[in-house]
Amino acid sequence: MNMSINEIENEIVEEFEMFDNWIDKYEYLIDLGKSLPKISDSEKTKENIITGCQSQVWLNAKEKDRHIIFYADSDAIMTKGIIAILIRVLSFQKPKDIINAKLEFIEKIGLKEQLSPTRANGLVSMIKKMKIYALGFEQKL
Amino acid sequence: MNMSINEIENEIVEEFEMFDNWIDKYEYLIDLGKSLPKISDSEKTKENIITGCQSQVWLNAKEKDRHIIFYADSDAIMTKGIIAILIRVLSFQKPKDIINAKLEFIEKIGLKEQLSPTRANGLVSMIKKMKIYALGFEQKL
Amino acid sequence: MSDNSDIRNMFPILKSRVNDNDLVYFDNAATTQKSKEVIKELERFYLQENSNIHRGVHHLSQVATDSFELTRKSVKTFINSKFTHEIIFTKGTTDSINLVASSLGRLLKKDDEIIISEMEHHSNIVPWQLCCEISGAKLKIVPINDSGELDMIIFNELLNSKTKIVAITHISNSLGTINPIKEIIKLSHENNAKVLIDGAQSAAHVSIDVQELDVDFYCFSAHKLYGPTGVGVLYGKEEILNQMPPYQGGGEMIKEVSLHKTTYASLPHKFEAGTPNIAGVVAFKKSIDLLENFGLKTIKEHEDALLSYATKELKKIEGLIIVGTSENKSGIISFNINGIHHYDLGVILDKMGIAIRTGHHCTQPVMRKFNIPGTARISFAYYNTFDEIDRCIKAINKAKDMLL
Amino acid sequence: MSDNSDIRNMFPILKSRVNDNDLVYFDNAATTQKSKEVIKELERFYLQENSNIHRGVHHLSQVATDSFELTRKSVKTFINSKFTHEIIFTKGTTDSINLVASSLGRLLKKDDEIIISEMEHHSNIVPWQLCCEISGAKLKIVPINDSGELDMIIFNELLNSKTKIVAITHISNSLGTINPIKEIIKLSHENNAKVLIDGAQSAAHVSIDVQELDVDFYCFSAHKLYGPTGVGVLYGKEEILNQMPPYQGGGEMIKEVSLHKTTYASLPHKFEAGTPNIAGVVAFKKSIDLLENFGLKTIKEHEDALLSYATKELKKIEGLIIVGTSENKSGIISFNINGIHHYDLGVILDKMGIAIRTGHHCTQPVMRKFNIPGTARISFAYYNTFDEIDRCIKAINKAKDMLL
Ligand SMILES: Cc1ncc(COP(=O)(O)O)c(C=O)c1O
Ligand SMILES: Cc1ncc(COP(=O)(O)O)c(C=O)c1O
Repeated sequence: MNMSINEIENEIVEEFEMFDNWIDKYEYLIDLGKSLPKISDSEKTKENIITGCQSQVWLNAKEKDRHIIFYADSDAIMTKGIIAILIRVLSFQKPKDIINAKLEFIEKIGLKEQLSPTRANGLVSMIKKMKIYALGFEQKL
Repeated sequence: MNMSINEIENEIVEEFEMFDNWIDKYEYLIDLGKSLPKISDSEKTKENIITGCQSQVWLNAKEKDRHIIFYADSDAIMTKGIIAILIRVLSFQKPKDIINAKLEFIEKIGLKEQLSPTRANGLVSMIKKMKIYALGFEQKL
Repeated sequence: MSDNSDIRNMFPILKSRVNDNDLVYFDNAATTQKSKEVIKELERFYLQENSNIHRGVHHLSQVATDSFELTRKSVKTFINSKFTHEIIFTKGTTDSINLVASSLGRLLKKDDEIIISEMEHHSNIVPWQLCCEISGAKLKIVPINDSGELDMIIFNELLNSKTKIVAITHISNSLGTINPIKEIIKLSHENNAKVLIDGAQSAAHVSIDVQELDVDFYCFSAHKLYGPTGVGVLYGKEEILNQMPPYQGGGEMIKEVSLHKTTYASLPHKFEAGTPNIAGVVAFKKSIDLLENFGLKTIKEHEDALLSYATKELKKIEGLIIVGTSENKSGIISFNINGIHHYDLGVILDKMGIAIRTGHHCTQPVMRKFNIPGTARISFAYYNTFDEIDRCIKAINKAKDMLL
Repeated sequence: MSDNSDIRNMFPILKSRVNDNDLVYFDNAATTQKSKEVIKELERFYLQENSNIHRGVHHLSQVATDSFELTRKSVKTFINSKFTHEIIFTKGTTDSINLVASSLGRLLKKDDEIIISEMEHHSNIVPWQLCCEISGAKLKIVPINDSGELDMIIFNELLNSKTKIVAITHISNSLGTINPIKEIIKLSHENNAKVLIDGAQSAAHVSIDVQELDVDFYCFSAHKLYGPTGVGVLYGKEEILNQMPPYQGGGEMIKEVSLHKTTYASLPHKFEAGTPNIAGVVAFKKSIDLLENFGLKTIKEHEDALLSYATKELKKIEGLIIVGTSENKSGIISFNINGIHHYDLGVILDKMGIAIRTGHHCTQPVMRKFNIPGTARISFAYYNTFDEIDRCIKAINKAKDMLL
């Protein structure tokens, strides 16, 4: 069985506790961003884009054995790093768990400022989109 | 010969120096207003109205022996008092003298606040209208 | 609350001396005074957060945006709208009404009708006249009776299937009448007409619940709510705002601009083109907080008490005629004294430190209805006192002595 | 002026710490910081004069009106207009442009043409698109070359007898280009077209003489001139403003209102419906005073020096591409670094206390022309220093190390 959303969140919080300055934290995010597999141009459609003024995010989801797998890409690397974390937490989880996830780790790892409504393509709209996907699959299942 | 504009101004300044509070001054203005001869309704035309939001002023002028005689009325008594003073200074004068009058007495008698562009139908627009009449007669003469 | 010195202390300007007298400020319907908190917040914003908002990634831009959006949330709660994005920030009530008249006006056709009333402020008349001029729609007028109340029978007669918009003031700024807007909204909706309520004189004086009212548009100005000048609110129902074409074009209100085609941003941005009055909106929150702390129920009680006391005292003055005598009034009293021009009265009261407004109060049709050139108007805010009313009455009597 | 600590002391926010670093504020094209004097004046107004303006006879109303009108006189002198009543106060540049596009637009016919350019801010594009949509007029676009300059040959070709309005920015907010507006105005007038110049990026940086320019309309925002938010200026030639129909309807802008016909007030009131941003306008005077004390010649010299130093230093960074390379530029530098997204750069600079703007800067057509999603933009004000540029360059290099 997979790790639960909560377990992964805790794991991430522990990882981030190791950083004592923003540079290390941001470099880690950048590395995560770089390591996220690219998605093909054909998957970058109008339907799965999260528009904003600053950077573009494409987010896809598939269902496999009643779990959801997320794929995403962005033209900005920091944004990609943030999605990579979200994917790590929410991918391979059940729709219901995704819908109910509180994602309290975000505040704990000091990415709260990313939650500001003003950070275009902030976490908020990505999380929203992920939950909408989950909702869609939940209704189909 | 009539008194000159300057002489009348000085006379008025002396009169006003006698008042040591605003109440006396205002009561005097009110009396002046009351004593100003009314003008007939037929003389209250669109052409001689000075519009504003607070009170209406009608101002007429006639020429007699190269001097101008002003007639005026207003629905507000304070306004009428002020016109009465202006008429006392400028009526029976030559167009040229009216045009050139500096009217420094206004400041001296403490009616300067009436000069504010915001006092509707303030002195400014009345004086302007009187000078425009003078200009008209001057060109005709 | 007869000793409200605590409240008065919050508004430093109330301690002013005017013409060697303590100021009595009875011109609150024109604009209210500002609390220390509002003034301090303006200062704080400019000293600590000033930046342009939305779309900026840097720190100041983030905090400024958050502060700005916090006010939107406050306004949402204050008038209980369903969504935060139903709150559009404008320059003032006039701007809000023009936005609706222009935008909704573009959807009107030649035979459509708009209903306004005889007691509207010019800001709720002229935009509709301009709108009719452009669209060809017709303007219908609800007359008022001798007490200064809407003639609801005629209103009912005017309403018909051609009526597309009803634009009525909640409270008359020259008569003080509180209109039965709930009924107006209900009747209008039964006729499929949309309703805009001009709340300029109400938002600081009675409590507003736009969902309970089921009103389509509600407009007011921050400066009449103890807030800064240059800030207004347009509340509109999401569904209707979404259908409306944009009003102004510019930064913020677009989704994508090409040189030949532009798509528009979602609410509220679609109607907020250009850099808004950021500091003003941020500081506005403090005045909403104030209103909520006082409580609109408490405010209304106090102002009602001032209204009845002042009315009683004014009536004792011989020759004084109150214009606007509805049973259902807010703290606004217009009056004339036989043989005295309102302007003369205003000038003399001012000499005694008492600030009232005189003139037509931007409601010329009301003046025409009562066949008067204008009135003297006293209007109350929460910080006014019974003592101030006594001083005002004394001053009116003195002025009467001088003028008659 | 390499030590400008005197000037920096006038702007308290410049001493802020952001993310444990001293703030470097390089986002001046979005909005400038405010001087102590401007902030104090807002406070003073609310503490001593606050009142609604025009038409009030009481003391506060008089002094508030006088203060308000004093700013109008200052603006007149500042841009050397012929008459004080040619200065209309609006909410901002966007509001000013919309006013003209909407009002003048009502006089346009189907075959008329409007010329704008590819480098316009959305606020000088969308209002004209809306105007064309309503009037049926056609929008013509002057393209820009690879340096980010207007193609004057094509401009000349586009001008013809159908051209009614030419609306061009004085200085591009994303490219920094200073346009040859004097020539544009001359050529347009030879074709009987009216010219609106968007001065949002120029009024605080180059000296403006509207009579010498012979421009028909000139627009700018106080908040980009060290002044308060929510205040804009529309300069228009008296004769043209007089011919234009009113934009918004409401209080102030009328001469006489009846329920079926309204006549309008004279300039400037005809275009100033409703209660304006009184405190903002009053405080705006302090920022004009400041600009005049500094002197626009001195300001320009300093900002030009910052521009050339920063340009030189930026060019040393490998892979950095400056977007907008005209010979004739104002203190605005847009750039990209190969392989780095502007957003990432902005976020990391912010962590080092450096506030720059990133994105399309409300000029999407410019981004499309250069085939980029956006840029990082540094923009200067008079209070910026060479030292700040050094810190910024260091930070860019650090960010590059992290991101590549
Ligand atoms: C060239 C240009 N025009 C217009 C505007 C719009 O100004 P405001 O947002 O103050 O209305 C801006 C401001 O970003 C600008 O840079
Ligand atoms: C009833 C009413 N409507 C509209 C307005 C216009 O408000 P503003 O001048 O703030 O736009 C006022 C203000 O005088 C008013 O009293």
